[in-house]
Amino acid sequence: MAGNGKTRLTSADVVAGASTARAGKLGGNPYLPEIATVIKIIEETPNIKTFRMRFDDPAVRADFSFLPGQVGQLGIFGVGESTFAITSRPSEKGFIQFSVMKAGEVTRALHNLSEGDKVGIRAPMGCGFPVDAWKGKKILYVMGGIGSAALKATIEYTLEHRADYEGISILYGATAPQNFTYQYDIEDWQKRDDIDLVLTIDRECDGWQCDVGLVPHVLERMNPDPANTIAITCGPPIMIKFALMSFQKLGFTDEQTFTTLEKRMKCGIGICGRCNVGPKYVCVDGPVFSLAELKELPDEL
Amino acid sequence: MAEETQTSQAGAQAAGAAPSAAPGDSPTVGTAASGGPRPVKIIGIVCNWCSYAGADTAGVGRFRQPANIRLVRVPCTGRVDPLFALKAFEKGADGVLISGCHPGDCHYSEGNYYARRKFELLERMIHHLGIPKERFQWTWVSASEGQRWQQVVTDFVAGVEKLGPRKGRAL
Amino acid sequence: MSRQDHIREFATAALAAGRVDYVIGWKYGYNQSEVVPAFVKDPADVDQLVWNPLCHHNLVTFLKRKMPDPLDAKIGVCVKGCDSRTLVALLQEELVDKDRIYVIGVPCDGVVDRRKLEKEFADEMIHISFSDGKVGVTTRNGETKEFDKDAVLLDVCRLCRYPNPVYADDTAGPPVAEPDRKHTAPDWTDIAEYENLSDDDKQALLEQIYATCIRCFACINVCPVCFCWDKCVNRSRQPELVSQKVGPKENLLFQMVHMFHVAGRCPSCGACDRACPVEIPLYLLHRKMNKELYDMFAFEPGVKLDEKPVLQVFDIKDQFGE
Amino acid sequence: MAIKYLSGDQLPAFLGYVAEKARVVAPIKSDGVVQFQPWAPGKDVELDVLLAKQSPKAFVFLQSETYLKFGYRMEEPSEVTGDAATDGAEGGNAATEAAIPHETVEVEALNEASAQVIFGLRPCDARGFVQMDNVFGGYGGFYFDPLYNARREATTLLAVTCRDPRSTCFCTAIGGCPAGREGVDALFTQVVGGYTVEAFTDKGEATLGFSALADASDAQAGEAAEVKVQATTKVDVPFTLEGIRDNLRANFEGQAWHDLHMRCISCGTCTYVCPNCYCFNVGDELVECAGERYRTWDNCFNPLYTEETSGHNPREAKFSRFRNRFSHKFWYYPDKYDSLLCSGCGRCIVHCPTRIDIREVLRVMGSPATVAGGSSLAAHGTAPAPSQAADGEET
Repeated sequence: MAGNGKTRLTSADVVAGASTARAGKLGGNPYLPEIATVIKIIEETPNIKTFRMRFDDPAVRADFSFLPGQVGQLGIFGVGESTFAITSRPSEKGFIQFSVMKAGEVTRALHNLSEGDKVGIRAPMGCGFPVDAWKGKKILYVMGGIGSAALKATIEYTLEHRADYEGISILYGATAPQNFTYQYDIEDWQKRDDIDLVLTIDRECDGWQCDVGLVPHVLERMNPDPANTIAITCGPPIMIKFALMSFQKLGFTDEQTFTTLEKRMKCGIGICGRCNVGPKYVCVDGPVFSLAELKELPDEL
Repeated sequence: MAEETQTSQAGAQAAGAAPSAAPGDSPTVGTAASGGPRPVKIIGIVCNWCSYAGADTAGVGRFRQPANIRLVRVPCTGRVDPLFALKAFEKGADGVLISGCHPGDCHYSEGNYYARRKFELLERMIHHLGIPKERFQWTWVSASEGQRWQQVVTDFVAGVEKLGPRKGRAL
Repeated sequence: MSRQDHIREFATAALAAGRVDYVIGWKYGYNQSEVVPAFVKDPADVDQLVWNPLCHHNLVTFLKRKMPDPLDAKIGVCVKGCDSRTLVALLQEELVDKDRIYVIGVPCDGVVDRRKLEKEFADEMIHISFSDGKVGVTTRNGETKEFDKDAVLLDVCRLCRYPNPVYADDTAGPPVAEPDRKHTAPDWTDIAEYENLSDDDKQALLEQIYATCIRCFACINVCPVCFCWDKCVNRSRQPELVSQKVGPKENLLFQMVHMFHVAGRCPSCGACDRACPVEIPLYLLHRKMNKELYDMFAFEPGVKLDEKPVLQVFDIKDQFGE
Repeated sequence: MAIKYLSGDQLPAFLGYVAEKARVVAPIKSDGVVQFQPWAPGKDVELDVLLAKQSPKAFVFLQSETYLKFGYRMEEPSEVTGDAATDGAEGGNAATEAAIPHETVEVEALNEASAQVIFGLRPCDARGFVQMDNVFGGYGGFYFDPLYNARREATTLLAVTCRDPRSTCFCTAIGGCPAGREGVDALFTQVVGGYTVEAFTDKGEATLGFSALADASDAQAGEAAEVKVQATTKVDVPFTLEGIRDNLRANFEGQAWHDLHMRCISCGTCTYVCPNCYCFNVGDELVECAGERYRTWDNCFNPLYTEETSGHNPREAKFSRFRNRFSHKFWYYPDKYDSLLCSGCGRCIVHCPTRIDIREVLRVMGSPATVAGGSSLAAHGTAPAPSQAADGEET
């Protein structure tokens, strides 16, 4: 894909000391994070927090934009960086937001942050969802656990441009009621009549009003009509795997089915090598892939 | 696996402790003030039950001792990985002192029996790396031996001070 | 019947009987001057297997966790004396399942140091042959030279105390003459020169040596007794005990992690020295370690199956630290 | 440009001349090992040994390199007030923020490069830089790596024709040549009594102002041409790379990967001696309030290279890491940059602790899908492809 372009840059094309957020993709130093301040921390679940950050540089703050589905590297100087999906709304200016599950070295340090602390952000990275190409279609989101973070911006975008899409359905599963992220949004979604929202938990529990069952099973019970529909899924690898199978069973074609991948990443810009799935780098060629694209790739997920 | 992780975590503490003893951190007894060589930095790795308590006893008893030493507390000398001492040297420590319960007194019965084999080998290997014997010592100090702790630390620091700060070399 | 014939015979029998999924031996590499590990799955391929003084690889490496393919394979393995000691060291700690291996012991007269030969030529060696204690080398441009085998042996082989495998299911031919271990202590003269250096000179030399290390992990991965190679603390980020940065200090610490990990298991087979692509003399460290362990405990790693590595046990009567 | 001649005994003087303006790096033998090292007068350049242990890539793509420095400090409340005031109420709690002193961080990007001339590398080494240039160069819309490029632009490559290629050389199979020009700024060819010198670029030309350089005679130029032809015919090409990309794709699940990887010990030697391999890792270090972010070489044989926080590792099995290296060089990279990621120097064969022969791997896996079997693949715990998974669901 990108290999045939003949743009050759030299160091003279690079704006000295500027990050890519400031100087644009090809003119900036892609390794230089923009410094941002944590302005709000939302505790989503016992092990997931959402961090809202404001870029310290007013120019970056004003110019920053991204596409739904794009990711960013969020890091703490002295600890390291990790890749997360951007969970703010593309139209919201002035801040950028990530949801982080406590798991490893960087995420643990992130969870120890307080409001006012400084972080480094390199964003946006990767490709977003082709939301423009989907205009006039029904969109079906199928997500589990922290997978909601990867789809959050896209859901918000399609809701904001609700008139452009024929329908929006969301199937969201978690292991238990307290493990749903964005509960404040879910309340909003439940109130709206232009969203089909199905919530499910893995095992029955007291006071739970909605569905019970694993996401792929509930999906098959929902039996959505594939006609003019785009199916997007994200969640734990095992859930994605079975959800993709369910989509096939329900008659969705590979071109109609999308997911977003996660890999260990370091540079985030297609150089350091580790996030490849066959010839594609998840950081620059993804993280969004259609199932048709995935099937072209070697099975090394 | 889990055990390995634990080992590593306390190692990080040990590692973290070494650089924290930065030059000019605190005034030290018996070293030259401004203009002279920087004070020596020494890492002490002590077990919780005996030597740490022994150092405490020394403190409570107000036994005068050099302030060049930074202590890293570990549950037991049996938990001390040779890597801790090597890491301390790598990060610029001028001396490393390891101390625990006397043989037979280990809080966990036998930790220090394993440890002393490791320490003996470690000591010989450290010397093999060209680090003088005076810069590494391991010994036993019990919780009640405040005075012995004072003696051990004073002697050890004096030995290291005689050699002065290490110059940046391999390890 | 030559030892090579014995090896082929044992391999054929084990494969034919289904006792093993594959046999690890040695075969010629891309030319006749190099021997490489061979993995024979088909009895028809056993003729690849060779035995000669180029067979330096310690094949026990391929029994380590995560090395076999499939992971639960039943494996036949050829071992020389030193190799067998590393195998015993693994067996002592049950790091290899005894029931899944079949061991062909190969009594060994010493392995030649290919790097010593290499340095005798500007050109590339393409053929090495052996006869009557002589080593004949031919280069690509047709130059030939003959060496006394004794002069080009690996240094560790000259000091070898266990030329015959200490553990084997079958042995390829009669044992070779053994040194009288009861009455002679190990010879550590190979590190004497280094040991006699002053502290400053030691540090200076180590600094120079370890500046060239590229942290490729060949020493660790090839080491038969460094069994957690795939989860090495040298690579751990959480916490980061060993910096990933490359420099003499970091590299020496990296190597010391390896050394202390194998203390009591390492019989100084020298696999790490031979694997190092930049020819770092690792023996300076592991031979010293073994010297001190012998001095402290009269202990030689990997000799008796029912023994434990000396740092994993203790004796109340130990006299250290008094 | 005219072919020049440098007499052999003038080589040190020539290097001395070059060293006036730039650091000179050359293959130098110490303790019997030939490595690229900074050259200084008095050091002998070793050109008889064909290849230094490692390619000179480490002088452009450093094995470890600090690229950010940062420091934390406490910010006085008064300063925050000014800063927060401009933001208005956006932060929500600007007033409280202003009252408390809090930590702020200052970050500086490092990017140092000074002129250097690498002398005595071989055309395959130079070609390695060209292939890495694609990756680091923002080529085809990818990101531009300022660290590599600053150093690369400041580097001049003075290559020496391989007079006597080794049996492990296969540059011609990859489209190179013992006297190749790709990436070479000036080429030296050993002839009787010295070297012929040809500059191919302005950078190369700029190093040739040395007074003892004469125009080469016709006989010398003719000899050099003959040396090049001779050397090229000496390189064995034991396999074809036609259709390699498609064949690797077809053989991806081939059983033969399992046979070929057996003696691999999954170290990184082949990648670290390689002139083309470029993967790296990133690390942070912090001591008290000051720290740095650095990158170091990494390689796809590192078992932790792809291990994710969850513990899931897409390339957990040794064979899959082995497969990745060759697939990357001859399939993944070509897909992106229309060129192979190998220059045929053969270092990976010679320095591999178990002498794994990349030519053998290419011979087997690069031939049309003769070996696809994949019977034991299921045993290695990779998730089945979605299509297979669907089949599995039905049964």
